[in-house]
Amino acid sequence: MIPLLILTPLILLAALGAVWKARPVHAALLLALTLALNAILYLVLGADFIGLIQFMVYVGAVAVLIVFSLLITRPGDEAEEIARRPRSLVTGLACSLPVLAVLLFMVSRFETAGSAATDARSVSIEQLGTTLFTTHAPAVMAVGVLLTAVMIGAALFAREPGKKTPTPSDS
Amino acid sequence: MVETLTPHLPNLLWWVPLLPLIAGGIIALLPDKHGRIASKLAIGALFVSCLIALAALACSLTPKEVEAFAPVTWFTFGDVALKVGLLLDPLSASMAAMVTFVALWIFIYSTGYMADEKRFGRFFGFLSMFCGAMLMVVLSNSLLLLFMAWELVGLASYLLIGFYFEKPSAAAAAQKAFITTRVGDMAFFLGMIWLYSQTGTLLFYDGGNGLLESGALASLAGATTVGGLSVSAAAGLLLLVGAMGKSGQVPLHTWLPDAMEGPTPVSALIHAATMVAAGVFMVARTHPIFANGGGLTVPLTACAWVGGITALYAALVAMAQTDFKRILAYSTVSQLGFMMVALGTGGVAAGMLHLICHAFFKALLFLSAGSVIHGCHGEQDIRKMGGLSKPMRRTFIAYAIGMMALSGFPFLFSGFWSKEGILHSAQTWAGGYGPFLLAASAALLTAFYMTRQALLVFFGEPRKPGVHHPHESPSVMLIPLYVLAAGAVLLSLIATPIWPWFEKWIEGESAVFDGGALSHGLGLIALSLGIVTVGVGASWMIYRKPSENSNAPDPLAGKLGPLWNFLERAMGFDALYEKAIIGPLAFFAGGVDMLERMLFVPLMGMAEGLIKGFGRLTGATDESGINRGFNSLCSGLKQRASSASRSQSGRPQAYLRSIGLGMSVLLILYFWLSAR
Amino acid sequence: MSLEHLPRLPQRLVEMLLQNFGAPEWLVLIAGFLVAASTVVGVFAGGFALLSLVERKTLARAQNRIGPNRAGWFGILQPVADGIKMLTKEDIVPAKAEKILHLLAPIMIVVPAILALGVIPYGREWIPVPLELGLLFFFAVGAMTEVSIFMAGWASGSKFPMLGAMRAISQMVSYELPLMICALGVVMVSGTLSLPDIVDRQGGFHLGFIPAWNLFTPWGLVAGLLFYVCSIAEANRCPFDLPEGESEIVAGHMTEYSGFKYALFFMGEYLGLFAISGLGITLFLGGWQAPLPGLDFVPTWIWFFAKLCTVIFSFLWIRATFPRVRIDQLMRFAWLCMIPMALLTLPAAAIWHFAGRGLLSWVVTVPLLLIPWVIITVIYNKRLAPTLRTYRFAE
Amino acid sequence: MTPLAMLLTLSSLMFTLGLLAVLTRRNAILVLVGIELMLNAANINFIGFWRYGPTDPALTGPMFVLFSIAIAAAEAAVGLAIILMVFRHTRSTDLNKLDSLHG
Repeated sequence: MIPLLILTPLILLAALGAVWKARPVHAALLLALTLALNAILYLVLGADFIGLIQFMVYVGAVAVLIVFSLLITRPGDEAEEIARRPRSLVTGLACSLPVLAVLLFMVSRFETAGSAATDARSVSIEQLGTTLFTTHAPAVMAVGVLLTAVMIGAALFAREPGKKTPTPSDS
Repeated sequence: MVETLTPHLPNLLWWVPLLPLIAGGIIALLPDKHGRIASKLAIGALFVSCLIALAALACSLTPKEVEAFAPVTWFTFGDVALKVGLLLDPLSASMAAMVTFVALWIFIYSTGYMADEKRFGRFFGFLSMFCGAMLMVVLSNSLLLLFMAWELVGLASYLLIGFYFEKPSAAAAAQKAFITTRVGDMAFFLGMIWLYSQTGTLLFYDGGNGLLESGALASLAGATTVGGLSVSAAAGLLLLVGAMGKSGQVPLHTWLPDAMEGPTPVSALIHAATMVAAGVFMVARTHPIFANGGGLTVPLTACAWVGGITALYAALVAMAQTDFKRILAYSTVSQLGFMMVALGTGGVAAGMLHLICHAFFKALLFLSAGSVIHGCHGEQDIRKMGGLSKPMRRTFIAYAIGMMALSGFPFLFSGFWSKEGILHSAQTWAGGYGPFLLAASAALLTAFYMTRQALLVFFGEPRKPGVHHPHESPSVMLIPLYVLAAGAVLLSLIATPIWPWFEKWIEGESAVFDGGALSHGLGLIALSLGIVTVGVGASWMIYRKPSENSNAPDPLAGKLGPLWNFLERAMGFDALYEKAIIGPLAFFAGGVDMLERMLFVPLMGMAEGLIKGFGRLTGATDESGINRGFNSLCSGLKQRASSASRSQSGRPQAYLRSIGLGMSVLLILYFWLSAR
Repeated sequence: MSLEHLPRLPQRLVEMLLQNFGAPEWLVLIAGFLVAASTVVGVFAGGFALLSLVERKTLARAQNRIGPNRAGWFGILQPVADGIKMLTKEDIVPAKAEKILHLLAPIMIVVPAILALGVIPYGREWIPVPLELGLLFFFAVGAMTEVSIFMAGWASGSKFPMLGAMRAISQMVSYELPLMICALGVVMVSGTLSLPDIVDRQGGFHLGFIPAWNLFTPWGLVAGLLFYVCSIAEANRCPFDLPEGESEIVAGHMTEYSGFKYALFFMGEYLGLFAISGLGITLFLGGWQAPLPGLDFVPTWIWFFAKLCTVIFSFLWIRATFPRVRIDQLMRFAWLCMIPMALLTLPAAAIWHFAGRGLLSWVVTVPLLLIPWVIITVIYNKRLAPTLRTYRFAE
Repeated sequence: MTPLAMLLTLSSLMFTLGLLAVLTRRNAILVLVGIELMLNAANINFIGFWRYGPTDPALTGPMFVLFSIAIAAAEAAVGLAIILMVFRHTRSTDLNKLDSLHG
C-alpha cells in the first residue's frame, strides 16, 4: 500500500506533465517517465515479467521512437501552442471531464460492490509461458502475424516514395 | 486399371473441379505480364482434371448403382448438418469428360486466338474459373452446391462476356446476361428452398434419403399446393424456369445472342460446354422430380413445349441474321430447344446425347467461326465474306463437318442421330404432336440457315476484294478444330438406333447390337432425310448465286417483306422487353425520382425548385426546362451544402471533440434519467 | 572462509558488525545490500580507471608509441591525474541548453550500467542480485541508455550533439535487435531467464576436456560471434564508434559536456562495456566456469575476470586494428546480415534443444547455419559491400 | 480506500489525461503520446484486477497487458510511420493544418 501511495501521485504528475508541457520533447520524455513509473508499479504489484517487458518495449522502443520522430519532424514554436491553449482547453475539458466523472462514478460504485483479495500474488515466468503457448496460442500467432505485417508496412511507409534504397555509390 | 482406380475415385474426383478453380485463383494473383505462365497453368490444370474425368468415365462404364460421395459436412446449424458431396453416375461422368475434353481444346485454341491480347493471363484465369465452376455443377451431389457453382458459372460468364469491357456493347451484353439469368436463378433458388423445406435435404443421393430417391419423391408428390399442383410439380416448374434462364429458352433467351460480344473462344465455351449446358444438365439431373408422379407431368409438358417453341423461334430468327456468330448463337438457342424437347418427351438419355454431340460440333463451329473472323481481320458480317473456301481450305473442311453435323446430314454425323432420337421421342410422346411438329420444322430451318451461312461465307466470289486478305490460322488453332471434328463424327458410332450404347448406358442398361432397330424407325429416318434435303435444297436454290454487292438485301427479304424485318430483329423480343419491362421500370424510376425531388426541394426551402418541379410535372417532355430546373436545384443545393459543410472542418480533433461532447451529453442524460 | 567468498567479505563484515551492535533486521539487510552493491561499483570503478590506462597503453603499443608514462611508474598514476583534472575543470553549460536535462543525462547513463552490472554472476558465491528474470532485467535497464543519450544530445541545444544522438540511437536500436535474438537462443536451450542458472547449465565438459559452454555448439558459435559484434556496436566502440566520431561530429552527444559530467559519460560507457562483456561471458563463455577440468581450486570469480580481461583486450585490439565504418554501411550491415543470421540461430537452437545434443543435431544445424552464412557473405561481398567512394571535387 | 480502488482511480485519471492530450494537442505525435497514456491506463486496470481480483489460472490480466503492449508497439510504429509520411508531404505535423478534407 505504501509504494502505491508513493507511486500514484508520481505517475499522475508525470502524466500531467506529458499532457501539459508545451515543448514536444519534454512531453515525450515525460511520457517515457510515466511509462517507466508504470513499469515500476507493475513490479510492485508482483507482475515482474510484465513490468520488465513494459520497460523494454515502452521506454526502450516506443518512447525512443516518438522522440526520434520528433527530432525528424522538428515541431515548430510552442508559443502558438500556449497562446491557443485556453480555447482548446475549454473544449478538451468539456469532453474529458464528463468521461472522468463517469469513470470515477463507476469506480465508486465498484467499491461499494466490494471485493478485495489482498494476498500477495506473483506470476512466475514458467506459468506465464505455459499459459501463453497453450491457452493463448492462437492470439500469439495472430500477434506474430500482426507484428510482421506492421514491420513490412512501416518499412514501406517510411521508404522515400519512388526512390530506391540508396547504394553506396549514390552518396 | 479400372479396378485399381475405383477406390481412389472419391478423393480424386474432387480434383476435377478444384484444379481449374485453384488454377484460376493462382492466375488471379499473377501479374498480367505473366500471361504465358497463366495459360500453361490453366491448360495444365485442365489437362490433369481431364485425365481424371476420363478415368472416372472409364470407372463408370460398367453399369452399377449410383455412386454418391457425400463425405463433407459443410456446416451445422443447430442439429441440422448441411452436407455437400460429389456424385458419379453415367450422367455426370459423361458430362465431366465432355466438358473437360472440349474445354481443353478450346483453351489450347485460345492460346492462338488471344495471342495478341493484353489481358491474356486474366482471360485464362476467367476461363479456368468458368470451367471449374461448370465441373462443380456437373459433379455436385447437392442441389445447394450445384446452385453455388451455377452462380459461379454466371459470374464467370459475366466476366468473360464483358472481357472487352471498354466496348460499351460488351459491357451491356455482360450485364444483360447476368441480369437475365438472374431472373431464372431466382426461380431456381425458390424451387430449391421449397424442396428443402419439404424434404429436409438437398443431397441428390444419400443412401435412400436423397432428394431424388423414392422417399423424398413420394413426400413431394404427396403434398399439394395451389391449383392442385403437387409440390414436386411446382418446384419442378421453378427449376425449369431456372434452367430456361441459363439455357436461353424463350422468353429468357435474349442474353445468349448478345453473349457473343465476348471473345470467340468464350462463345464456344458458353455455347458448347459450359454455360448453356448447365441448364439442360440441371433438368436432366433433377429429372426424377420433373417426372415425379408418372405419366404426363406438368413440368415435363411445360419443358417440351418451351423447348419446341424455342427451337422453332430461334431457327426462324437465325434465318434472317447476317452476323456470323449471331447465326450460330441462335442456332444454339434452337438446339437447346431440341434438348428441352427431348428432356420433356423422351427422358434424360436423348437430351444428354444431343447435348454432348452438340457440344462437340458447336464448339467446332464457333472455333472455326473464330478462325474465319481471325483470318478476315475481325470481320463478322457474312455478307462481306464469300469465297473463303480457297484461302482457308483447312478451316473450311472443319467448318463443313460441324455444319453438316448441326444441320443433320444423314448417317455419318452425330447430329443426325441425336436429332433423330429427339424427333423419335417427340413423335411417340403421349402429350400430343405439338412439340414434334415444332421440332421438325426447326430441324428443317436449321438445315436451311446453316446452308445459307456456308454458301455466303465460303462459296461464290469474295465480295469485298482488296479489303481483306484472308489468311489461314496457325496450327495451334487448327488442331483443336480437327480434334473436335473427329469427335463430332465419331460420336455417331455410339448413338445409332442399331447400337444405342449411350442411351442405354445413361439409363443403366447394357446395349445390344440390334440391326432390326433401324427398321422400326425407318419412317422417321426417311422423314429426317427429307427434312434435311428440303432445307438444304431450298437454301441452295436461293443462295446459290449470292449478290456481288455486300450491301444488297437478302434474296428472301423481298419475298417475306416486313416479316423478314421482324425476324431480323429477333421477333422484337428485345424491343418488347424494352417497352414492357424497362419502360415501366424507367417510368416508375422517373416517378420515384420526381417524388424525391418534390419532397427534397421544399425541405431545402427552394421555392424556385418547387416551381420547376411543378413545371416538370406539367411539361414532362420539356428537356430544357428540366435541365435548367435541375441546374438551379443543384446550385441551390450547393450553396446550402457549402454552408452546411463548414462544420466539416477536416480536422480530426474537431471531430473527436464533437464525438466526445456527444458522448458526454448522452452519458449525462443516461445517468440523469437512470437517477430519476 | 575460502578465497571463493572473498568478494562477499565486506558485506559479511558489515552485517556481523551491525548485528553485534543490535541493529534491527531490516537495517542489517539494507546495509548488506548497500555494501554488496558498493563492492560491485567499487570494483568496476577501479576497473574503469585501470582500463582507461590500459587502453591508452595498448593503443600506443599498436601505434608504435609509448603512451602515458609521466605520472607514476610507467604512468600508473595517469588515471588519478586524469580524475583530478576532470574534477577540477570548470563545468560549462551552454546558454541554449536545457539545464535540468543536461545535468540528468550523464547520471542516467551511469545508472543503468551499474544496474545491469548488478545481475551478473561473477562467481559461484558472488551474485550481487540473483534475479529470476535477470536477463530481461539486463535488457530492460539497457533500454534506458538510449533515452539518456537522446537527452544528452537534445539538452545540449547544439547541432553536433543532436546528430551524434540520432546516430547513436539508430545504431543502438538496430544492434539491440540481433543482440537480444542471440540471447534468446541461449534462453531457449537453458530454459531459464536467470543468469546464474544459465551459467550452471554450462558446467561440465565434453569428451572430458572441451568445456560445455554455449560457444562450443554450432548455434552458440554463430550467436556468440554475432553477440560479440553487436556488443561492440552497443558499447559504441571502434569500428562502430560513429556516435562520437571525432573527425565528423566532434564528440557526438558529449560535445557540450566538460569536466566531471564528461568523465561520467566516459565512466558510463566503460561500465556499459564491462556489463555487456560480462553478459556475453555469462551467456556464451560459461560465466565463471573453469576452462579446463582440474582447475577447480582457483576461485571461480578469478575465472570470470580472466575471461573479462581477455574479451576487453580483444575489444582494444579491434579498436587498434579496424578503421571506422560509415553510417549507411553500419545500418545495412545490421539489417541485412546480422538480423537474418541471428534469426537463423533460433531454429538451430530449437533443433539443438529438441533433437538432443548428439550427432543428429550437428548434422542438421551446421548446414542450417553454414549455408546461409556463406550465402549472406557472398551476397554482401558482391552487392552490398562498401565500394570505393569517389569525390567529384576532391582531385 | 482499498488498493484496487486506488489503482482504478489512477487509471481513470490517467485515461482522462490521455484523452485531454488527444483532444487538445496540435502535434500529431503528441496525440500519439495521449493514446499511449490511454492504453497504459487500461493496462493498469488489467494488472490491478489480476492482482486484487479472484484467482485466474488463465492469467487473463497479465496476458491481456502483454498483448496490449505488443499491439501498442505495432500501433506506435505504424502511427509514427504514417505521421512521417504526412510530414514528408506537408512539411508539418500540425493536425490543424492537415484539413484538406474540410468542407
